[in-house]
Amino acid sequence: MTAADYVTACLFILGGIFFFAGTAGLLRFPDVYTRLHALTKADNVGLGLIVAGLALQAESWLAAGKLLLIWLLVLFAGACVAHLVARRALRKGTRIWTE
Amino acid sequence: MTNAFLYALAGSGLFVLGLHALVMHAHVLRKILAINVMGSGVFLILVALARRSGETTTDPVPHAMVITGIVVAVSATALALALMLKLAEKSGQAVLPDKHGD
Amino acid sequence: MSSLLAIDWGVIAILLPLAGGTACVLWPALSKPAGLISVTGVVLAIAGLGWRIMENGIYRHAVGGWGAPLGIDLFADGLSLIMLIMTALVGLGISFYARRYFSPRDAVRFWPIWLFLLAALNALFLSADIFNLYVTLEMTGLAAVALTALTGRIDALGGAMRYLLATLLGSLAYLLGVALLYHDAGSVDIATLAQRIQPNAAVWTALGLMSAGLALKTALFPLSFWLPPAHASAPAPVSALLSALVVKASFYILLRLWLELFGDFAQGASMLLGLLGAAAILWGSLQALRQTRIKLLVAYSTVAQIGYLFLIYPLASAGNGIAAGMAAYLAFSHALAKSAMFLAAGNLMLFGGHDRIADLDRAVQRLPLTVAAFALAGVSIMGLPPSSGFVGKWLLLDAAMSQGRWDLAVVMIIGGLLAAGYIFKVLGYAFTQAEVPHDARAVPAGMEWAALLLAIGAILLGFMASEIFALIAVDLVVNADEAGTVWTA
Amino acid sequence: MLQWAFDTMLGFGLLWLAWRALNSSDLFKAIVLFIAFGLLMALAWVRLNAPDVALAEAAIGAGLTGALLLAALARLGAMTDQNVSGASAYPVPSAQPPAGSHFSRGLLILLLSASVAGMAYAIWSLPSYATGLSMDVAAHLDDSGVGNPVTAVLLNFRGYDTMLEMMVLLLAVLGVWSLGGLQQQPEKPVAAVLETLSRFLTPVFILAAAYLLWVGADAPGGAFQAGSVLGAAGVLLLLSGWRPRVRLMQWPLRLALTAGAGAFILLGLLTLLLEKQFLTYPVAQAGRMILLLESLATVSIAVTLAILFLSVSSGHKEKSGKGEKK
Repeated sequence: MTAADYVTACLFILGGIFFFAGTAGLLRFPDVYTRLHALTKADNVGLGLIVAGLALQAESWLAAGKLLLIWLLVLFAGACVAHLVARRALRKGTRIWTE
Repeated sequence: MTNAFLYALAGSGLFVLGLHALVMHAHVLRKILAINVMGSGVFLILVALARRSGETTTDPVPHAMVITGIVVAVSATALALALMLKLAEKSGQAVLPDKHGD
Repeated sequence: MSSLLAIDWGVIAILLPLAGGTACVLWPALSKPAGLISVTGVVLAIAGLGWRIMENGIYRHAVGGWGAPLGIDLFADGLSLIMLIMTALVGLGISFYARRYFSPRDAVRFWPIWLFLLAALNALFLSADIFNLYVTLEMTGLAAVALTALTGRIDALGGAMRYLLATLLGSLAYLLGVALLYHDAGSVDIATLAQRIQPNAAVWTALGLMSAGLALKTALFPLSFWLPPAHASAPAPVSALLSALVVKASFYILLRLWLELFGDFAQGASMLLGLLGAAAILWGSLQALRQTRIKLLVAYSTVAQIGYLFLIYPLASAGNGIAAGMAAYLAFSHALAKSAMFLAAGNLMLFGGHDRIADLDRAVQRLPLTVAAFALAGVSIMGLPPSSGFVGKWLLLDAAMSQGRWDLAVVMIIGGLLAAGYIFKVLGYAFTQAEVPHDARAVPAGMEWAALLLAIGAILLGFMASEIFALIAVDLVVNADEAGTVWTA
Repeated sequence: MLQWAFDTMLGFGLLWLAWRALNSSDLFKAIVLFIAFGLLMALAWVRLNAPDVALAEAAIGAGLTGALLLAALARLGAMTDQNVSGASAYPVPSAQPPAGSHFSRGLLILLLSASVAGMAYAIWSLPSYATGLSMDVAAHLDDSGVGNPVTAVLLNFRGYDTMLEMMVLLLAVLGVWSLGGLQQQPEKPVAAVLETLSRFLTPVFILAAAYLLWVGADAPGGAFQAGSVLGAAGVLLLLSGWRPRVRLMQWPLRLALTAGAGAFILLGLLTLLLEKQFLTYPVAQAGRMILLLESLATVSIAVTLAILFLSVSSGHKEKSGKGEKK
């Protein structure tokens, strides 16, 4: 294993932890807004770390660029969808959790 | 021995789960979901067993068949949903009417 | 002349209605002429194909030039040819009926879907590939469902929905069988499969799944629950198409699989199919007798007549050729008679504005041609000489008695008597005056003649049994050389 | 070992999701679970070394089917006067399996278990090594005009199936149109974010579709995947309130719908005339012909899927021309 492989492994593990935390938040948090928070925050960073790890293994700059593009797209779509879900919930009158 | 059989078994499980739901549920939307799940089961069997030759060479013919099948499935689903909506518009509910009153 | 013979009429018979249907989508205003031209063209193409088969024997065309098992083959022997002729002739009759039947608004919807259905049926009868058969089967099913729902009335929508779910379930069961056969023998070409498959667990499972799926699509009792509501609620020409042609499509596939693949070892399963067929005859006929509406009566009669087709299986030990011949002949005979009946029923409905049998109100005086069509078609359904129904059922009866299957023979005779019962029930009311007078609308002469000509066809076919069997027999000689599958007793 | 663990988990995950999707008491939940099921299916395709199928499944099986189902559910909720917005607004009167004694239900379950066992035995009894047609495909791949074996099967070796496939898509539209459309509903205002999202994503989708179409010749991708991505772009535009101009809904639409089918028919006739063989491409031209067929098929598939969505979601009917551009 080269140094790049070790870095990739570390990034994957970190990313996995973020995904795990995000999923735990999705399942355990009390209302839709906090769940969205957990999901988008953790998944964006988690995916970013995984993409970074993969980019280190990429054969060419082009492949790394494609990976980066995927991450950017997911960031953008995730933010928009989270906003739409939250908006919908607010319009519908879902209460915000306060202890 | 590869994971081919594992997925093929899961596929037959899906087929039967779908069949059960198709028979048991009255709501048409559920029946449509059930048909789709059954279809996924068949596709899974078709593709999984194509992998028996090992990791490197897979048989592309079942893959092409499944892509064909997925397109048939979405066409049929769209027609079924439109029919269901029309039925609900006319009868007020999305369940199959009694056979026929004669 | 030989240049005409060189034309690939089989491909034309598929491409022409596809092109016609596409043209209808592009130029809706031209739907009716495009439809009639395509249907007439298909009749000519099938005639050309028939001529070619008589001259050159079995038709086989490797699409894409690859050839089975890699590519898809088109294939037509006597059995396929008879089914194609049936589709072309009945389709022509129904098309000329539909020309007057539909309002301009409905015509725009009917023609493209009917042309695609016609293409799907032709493709199905010409296919030699079990996966390609699945695609044509789905195409047939979707087109048939769309046509069923054409009126948009609530009973039609309900019937169409039930039909759609049943037909999708049947296709999926069939497809699962295809998957197992492919992975067992490494091919989806029927002739290749015939050489390779051995009776093992996968083949038996495939046999069960495919037979069940196709029996559901053919509406073999007790899987016939979806047929009466769908066939009775569709517009008359559509009911005729469904009963005459669409159920025959899945029956043909089942027969083909049995003749080429399963017949050798599935004797027990043949018995089961035969028993269900016998049950269908009794149940369908009794239900038909109970109906008070003419289209439901005719629809239940279809359930019963499908039963006769399935009696072929236990009686087929006489040999491949005889079995295929009897099945093709019975299917053709039923297609002509049943389409005539549904079209006649459509005329009666148009005339009286209802389809209550008890209020037919001396229709015979005002619609003599229609009632004659119904009566002639009835003669064939009952199995009275000299109709084709008589010849077909006589052959079956003969086979049953010579094999000592008295139980099946008795069922056939009872079925004939019950058929006489429900047909005379309709005819009786057509001769009597109703208690309350009804307003009557005019029925275009073309629609009356279309029904009558189909009914006359059902009678005339009775004189052509030897030609039909000759087609099958000539072919089998070539077939035996080629595939080496002869169904021995 | 790890792979076995993963595959087993995925298999059970599929079964569990399917069970939940089919039997949860709430229809909205059922559909969302079904979409999740579709995504897991895509993962299974990747595991089975079928990236082409995975792409098709993710785009069509999970994406577009899911959109169709949700749109239909929203319409259904509006029709049957239920609260559309609530996630739990679809209590189905017959959510619980109806009628039937314990005995008959028990019998059904017994029968179904027996059929699973039978199928499992049949699958198990298949030879553990088989190459199917992969050798034949590999042997003729050079003559097919493309380098991706799946594309070669779809567009060349079994191109006739694909031709009929285009007809099935066209039939679905004709069938939906022949139902005559639903009552038009007043359009709801659309969130600004959704508009921005679709405006930004549409070019990306078009780019992705073109890429999939182009690489389909030699790598996973092709007309069906490209068409469904493009169709998804159409669905997104429709969701954000965009409606095509009335003029576009006439023959330009019809032309787009029939482009793929028409191309196949014309090519079929042409090959029959020139080569005496239906759908046989000359080897030198095969690559170009397949690309042409695929491009037209992509347009048709995309438009078909978008029109199907429009019909189910907003009650669009043939030639209605009621939806103006906002």
